[in-house]
Amino acid sequence: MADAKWGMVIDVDKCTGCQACVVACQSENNVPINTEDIFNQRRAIEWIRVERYWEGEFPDVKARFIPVLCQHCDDAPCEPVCPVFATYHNNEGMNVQIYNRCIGTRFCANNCPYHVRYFNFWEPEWPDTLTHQLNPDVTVRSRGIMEKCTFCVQRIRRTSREADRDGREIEDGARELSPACVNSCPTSALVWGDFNNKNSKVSNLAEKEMSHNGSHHGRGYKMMENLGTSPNVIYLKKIDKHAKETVAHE
Amino acid sequence: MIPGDFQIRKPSRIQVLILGILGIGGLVGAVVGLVLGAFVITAWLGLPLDVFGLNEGPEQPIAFPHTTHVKSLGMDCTFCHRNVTVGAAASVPAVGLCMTCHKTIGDGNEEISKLRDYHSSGLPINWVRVHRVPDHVNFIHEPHIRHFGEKYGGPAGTCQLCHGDVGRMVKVKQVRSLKMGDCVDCHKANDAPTDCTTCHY
Amino acid sequence: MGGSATAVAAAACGVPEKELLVQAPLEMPEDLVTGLDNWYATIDRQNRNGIGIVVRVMEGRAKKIEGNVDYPVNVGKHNAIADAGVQSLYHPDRISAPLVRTGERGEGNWEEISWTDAVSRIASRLEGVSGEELVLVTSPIGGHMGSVVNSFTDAFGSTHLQYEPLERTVLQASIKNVFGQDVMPDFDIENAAYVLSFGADFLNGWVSPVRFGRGYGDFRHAEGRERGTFTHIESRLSMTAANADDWIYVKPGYEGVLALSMAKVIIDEGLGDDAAVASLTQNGTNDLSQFDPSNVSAVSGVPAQRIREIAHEFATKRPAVAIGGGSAAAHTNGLFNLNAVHSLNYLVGNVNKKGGVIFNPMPPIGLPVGSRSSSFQQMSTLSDRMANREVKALFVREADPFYGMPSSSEVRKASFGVDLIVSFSGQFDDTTAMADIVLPEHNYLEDWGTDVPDPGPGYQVVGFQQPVVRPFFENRGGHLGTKNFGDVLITLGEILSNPLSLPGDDVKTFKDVVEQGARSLYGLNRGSVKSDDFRSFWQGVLQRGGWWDTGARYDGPSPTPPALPVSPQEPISGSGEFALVPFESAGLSDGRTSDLPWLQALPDPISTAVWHTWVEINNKKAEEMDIREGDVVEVTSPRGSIKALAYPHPGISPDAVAVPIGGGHLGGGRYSKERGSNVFSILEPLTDDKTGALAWGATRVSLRKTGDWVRLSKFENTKPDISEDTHRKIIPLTNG
Amino acid sequence: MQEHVQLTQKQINEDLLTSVLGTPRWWWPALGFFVLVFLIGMSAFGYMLNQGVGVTGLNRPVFWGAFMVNFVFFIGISHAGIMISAILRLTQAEWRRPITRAAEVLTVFSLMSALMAAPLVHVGRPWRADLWVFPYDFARGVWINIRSPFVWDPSAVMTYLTASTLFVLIALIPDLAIIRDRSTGLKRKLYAGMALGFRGTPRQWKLQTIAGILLSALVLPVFVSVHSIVSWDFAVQIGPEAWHSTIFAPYFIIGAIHSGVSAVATLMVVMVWAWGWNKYITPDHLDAIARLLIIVATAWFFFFFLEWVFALYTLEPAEMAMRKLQVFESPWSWLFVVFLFTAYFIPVPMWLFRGVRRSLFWMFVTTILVNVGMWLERFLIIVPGLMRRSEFIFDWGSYHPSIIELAMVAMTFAWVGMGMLVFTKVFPLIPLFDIKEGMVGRDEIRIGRRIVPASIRE
Repeated sequence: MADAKWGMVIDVDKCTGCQACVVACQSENNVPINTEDIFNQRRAIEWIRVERYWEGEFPDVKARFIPVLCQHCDDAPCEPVCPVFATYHNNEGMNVQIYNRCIGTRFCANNCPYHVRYFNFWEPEWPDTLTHQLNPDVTVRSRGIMEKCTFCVQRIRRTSREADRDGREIEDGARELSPACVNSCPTSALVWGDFNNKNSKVSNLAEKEMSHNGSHHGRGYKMMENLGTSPNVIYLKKIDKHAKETVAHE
Repeated sequence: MIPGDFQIRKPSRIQVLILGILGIGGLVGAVVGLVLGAFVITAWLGLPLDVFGLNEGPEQPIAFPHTTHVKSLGMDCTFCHRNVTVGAAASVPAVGLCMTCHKTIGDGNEEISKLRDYHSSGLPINWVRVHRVPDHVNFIHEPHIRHFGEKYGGPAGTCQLCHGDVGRMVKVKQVRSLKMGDCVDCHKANDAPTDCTTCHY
Repeated sequence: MGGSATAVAAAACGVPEKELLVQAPLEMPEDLVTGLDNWYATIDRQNRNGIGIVVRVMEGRAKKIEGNVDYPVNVGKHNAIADAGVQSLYHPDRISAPLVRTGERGEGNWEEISWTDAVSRIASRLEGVSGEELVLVTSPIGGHMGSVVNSFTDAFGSTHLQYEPLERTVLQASIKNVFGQDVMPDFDIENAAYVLSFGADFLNGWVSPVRFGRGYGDFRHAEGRERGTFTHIESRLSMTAANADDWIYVKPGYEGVLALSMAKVIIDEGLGDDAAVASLTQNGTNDLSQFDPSNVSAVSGVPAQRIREIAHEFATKRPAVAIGGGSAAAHTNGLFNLNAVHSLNYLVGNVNKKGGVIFNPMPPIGLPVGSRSSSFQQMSTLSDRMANREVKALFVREADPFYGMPSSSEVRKASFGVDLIVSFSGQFDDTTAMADIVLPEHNYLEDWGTDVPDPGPGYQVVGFQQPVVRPFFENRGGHLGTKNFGDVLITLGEILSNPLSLPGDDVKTFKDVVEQGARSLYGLNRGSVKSDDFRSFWQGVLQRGGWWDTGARYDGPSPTPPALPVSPQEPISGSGEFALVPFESAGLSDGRTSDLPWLQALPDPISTAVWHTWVEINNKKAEEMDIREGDVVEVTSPRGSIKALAYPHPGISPDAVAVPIGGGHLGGGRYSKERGSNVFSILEPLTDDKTGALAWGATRVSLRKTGDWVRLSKFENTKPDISEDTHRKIIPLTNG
Repeated sequence: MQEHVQLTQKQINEDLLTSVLGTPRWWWPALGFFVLVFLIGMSAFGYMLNQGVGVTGLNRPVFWGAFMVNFVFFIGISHAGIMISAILRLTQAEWRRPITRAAEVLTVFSLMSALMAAPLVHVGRPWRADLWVFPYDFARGVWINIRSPFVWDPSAVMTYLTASTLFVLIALIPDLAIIRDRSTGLKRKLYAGMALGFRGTPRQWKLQTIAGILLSALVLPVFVSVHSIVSWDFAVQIGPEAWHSTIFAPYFIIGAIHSGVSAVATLMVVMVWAWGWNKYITPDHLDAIARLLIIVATAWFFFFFLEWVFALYTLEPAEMAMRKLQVFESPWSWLFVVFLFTAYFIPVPMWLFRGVRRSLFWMFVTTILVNVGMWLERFLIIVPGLMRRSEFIFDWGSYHPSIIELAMVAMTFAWVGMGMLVFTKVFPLIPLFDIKEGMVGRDEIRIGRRIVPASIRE
């Protein structure tokens, strides 16, 4: 899988804000339970979160949803600032976070324009019985370290290893490979795959929706592209029949 | 300078010499000591007890003789550690597996009667772990066996690369540090991926 | 010596002792390979409408739930509630053994007893109790559990009420009235070009959100189709409304006249199907003139021009589908509203067609449908009977009427008139807290079962539920732990020498019933799993999570459109400044999933609030009343008052307030007990006059600031500013 | 401009060794107070180690707070030492003599405080901070990321700490020799060791002087780099608005000098009050440092102004939102007003008056104000910048330090106080030899009709 470049295409026009991805992620990745106190302290951890923005006043009011997760930027601002290489870009196009290396300077979190890095302010706690649910493939993070979306790298590892063992090919969009959020999304707003595979769904979407040589002929945009982070997550613009066209990067 | 500010004699040449030698010697000594200390500490972190010659392997609830089974009987490692070619853990055999032979073999042996006691009482055997990697390391036996198996002809030849010649050990002990540096060196030598997410996620 | 030294050294470094041990089990189960996972297909029971799921099991523990790709209802998709099922399995407050009450009822003093003891105690208490005096209250049950319960009630002659707080009685009655169908039809959103929805929050909680969510995705963007247009009409900006192209605010209870007004526009402009128009208007004898948009505009609050526009769009963008439900049905004129809404479908000729309303066939092998709920009327009759000591024994399973019924405190009081209350819940919900004997049933991940999805996908489907893990409390021994509900009923029947009529001679347990059902399906020799022998059929069904036959579609007659309900009914509601709109938040459903921490911590899509009960109020109105976010507000109806935290936002009308359902449990474990307020408790017991359904949207309330302030836990920013993406750097828009 | 108070060398020895050879009555209580605050802070730190960073007020997105403010603040304070010692020595400013050592010692202890604030208590897992500060990890084969300003930080700070410690030590040698000769027993042996056999021979004097000058010259680049690097901790970030500014390095350095020199002025006043060294630290000295401060403060204000010009010139909406928050929204608005007045608008106009410049009390008050203001300045840069009202308005959050955090902030201040007190007990805080040298340099003789200095500087 070393020649892959994983990425996601998120169709904002399909996202209903149902939060299925949020729980799917928490369940897969042993994200600690966000208690009421943790919300009040503004330390809740949601590797993928759904943001809601208001527009207008009653009765002409719109609420718009957008799922935000680690953009796995090619030029990630978080990577150069980590003093110990706890976060870096790997050869699969992913921005990875190595928990055991992390010392918790929180420099990366400050420098992330997408606010998708989360810090473990407390030791995560589960009641005894709930620990049976924890995914053994994912490290339970201790306090004092950063964590963030990994594109469910544990699934990539397990699936490619088992495919190697059994000598089979992995199809594009295979469920055992896809991140938990993508599998859960009821409206298929999230599509995930390999940008290096020219036949993958994400490549086709990128080809169709992104601008090429300056001609913009689709809905594709990258979030806050003006910062030069070159994310590996492509968003497809929300369609509002009453809206005037706006451009993501001014 | 008022007279009497400094009331010290000029040291003699020999004193200066001694002080100089002592000073330089002390500095060199400190550096050497630090380096040695660093090595000892690293070694201690690697294999704690080996440094002091104490590593003889833990006492097990049943003194299982690998020597008999592997060396004398020539059993393959995978006969008991079956999971090693499929998954993460090598796994210890179920008591039932032992009993396939030991129902009949080994009457009168104290250790085997212990085994039979376990089997009849239905309690699991709590073996003492010899090799352990921390939680944040996802070590999977299977790809290692697969890789080296191709090189050394099957799983049997590959186990000893990390575990030493278990067949000759009365008590199984850890022979490699199995610290990250150990893993990384081996991965480099074998062209295995050294991306951190190979093991850490 | 070396071993102990290592142990000491390791202990000093903080390695837990268990990590220094490797247990060699006695015998290794075949499929248990350390570190390898298996995915087992089963049925989700957390959602009100069962969806097919696969569960990842490692070393005997369920780890993750995902949608079953094969299952026709959800095709691999699931939602947050389904995902949180693993937490209900490993919930720290699950009941692990039969309990008998030791103190006064409701005091919460329990003693563990063995199953045999518990069952014999119940049996002895049931002696001399006539069938009428034994009442069974369950959630709507379909599939084989439904037939077992039916044979139990048949054997004892007892009453069976299928209770859920947000009942579907009105919807089912309307479907029967308008389409003549006994089972819910499927609304084929994915193929529709235009969706017009009245009050049905179908992306969030209504009927089958996963199925509709899947359809919605395709409706927006899919290969080979134009993007569909969606207009939602509701009194609150629900999650579904937020996703519509246009959200139209309508005064609560006036959905019906609005729909009729649209019908009038379509008929007047000659846009409707002629045959349908003739039938709907009884060949023009039905006078629709009173529904002229200009008249309706005044009562419904929707501008006449908008009514004409929407009617026009609805009639011209075909295929179009009109869906009614949710808050539109929750008024005293609920059935009128839904009849009017669903009649619109005839005008655009989409009935039993692709992209419209697709009828479902009756389930195969005579299985009961899973969502026949009893009306609130029947439940309040039960409450009266309980108060009058006419009920001697009450069995409650998976239902929580003491939480979900309006004026629940009175119902709870009435329960003191019952001699014996037996709860089968595995969790201390509000009803279980009042029980005399608790017989905890298996979690659905440990249990057998079948499910008939309602609505189905347009063809016959039977979902199969299998235990994906061994019962969690198995290690407590056979006399303690949990058991299957059906098995308990069968045992009770045997002990009271009133044996249940089970299908087949050697059918002894509920699992046998399920297997026997599979045998009947095998006998049909059609559908998704075909094989030569029953064993492999059985395995195939379990592997795929069910059986379905895409060919077995509705083949009944096409219904003739009934006359439009032309005598308008005004919704009746109490007095009070605000209309109260109770709604299902994303995670808590109708209160049944409040005990799961993931779902309590799940930000509500609109307010992003968590762990609390809040009251949504228009931001301008709140400013007028000097209410800020987090102000503790007393919401008072004639039936009582609750406290909730104010959340002002622009998505609600100034004359309505909305309160999420799911807070204020008196029981239910550490994550839900006494958390927030129960909005059901202040609902007026008004009913829809035709069906007797609870008009849960008809209560009016007044607000009062208490002066206290509590931080409203939520995911968005701390300040009560409105989050607005001013520069469109986050969500750029395009007009398509 | 300097008054002529000629003191005998004996007098100088007696006066300036009071702190070492005698113990004033207030010394033990003062030390006790600082130790107590320090211990409270350490227990707070222990509590944090036990519980996690959750005990602070930090949250998402305000990941840095009082600790980082403190780090920048103490690095700023530490700039006094080099400013006074190196620059004034190289420019041969005569009035530096009595305050060089105090300034250098302040540098050393505030650098230690800075290290305490940032790598130690700041990180989530302090027990692994060695990976950052001493990153030579042979066992794992993973090294440090030299692209990170957090790697430049420790190297710059450590270099600076080494240089300033050397500075202090070299200047101490003649004074240690004096104490050695005035003590007996074990004490004498200890001082003898530290004095490295200094006997006041011309060659020793020469070496000592050259070492001082050389160090002054060599340390200047470090002086510039340390705070530049600290500013790059912020300036390399694209995330928070208003941080990625090219002006940051000089702006931080001049701000550091502002607060550092003010701190030295405060210290001078305290020294006079504590040991009555008014013969050595005269109003002339205060006057001189206040004049210097006027220049420094105004230069700093110019950079502060420039930063705003840059912000207002581009009118980037995100940055403007952040600036609006910084200036117009409570509580930042009143913190901003307090900052502006304490850091500039109160002290600088006051220093324009000769009476203020020469008054111990007023100099104490104004310089303390400057440092209050400068602490707030860093707070106002770091916290509102991180609150990020700008783009992801959806999850911006506020921050206020918790009690535990404040205890640790107090700990770093107490460390400086404690260090200074202990230092004065062991070493003279005013360099005896330097004063004497000044006295000699001040001797004048009449040659013909002209009065010329008696000695010529080397």
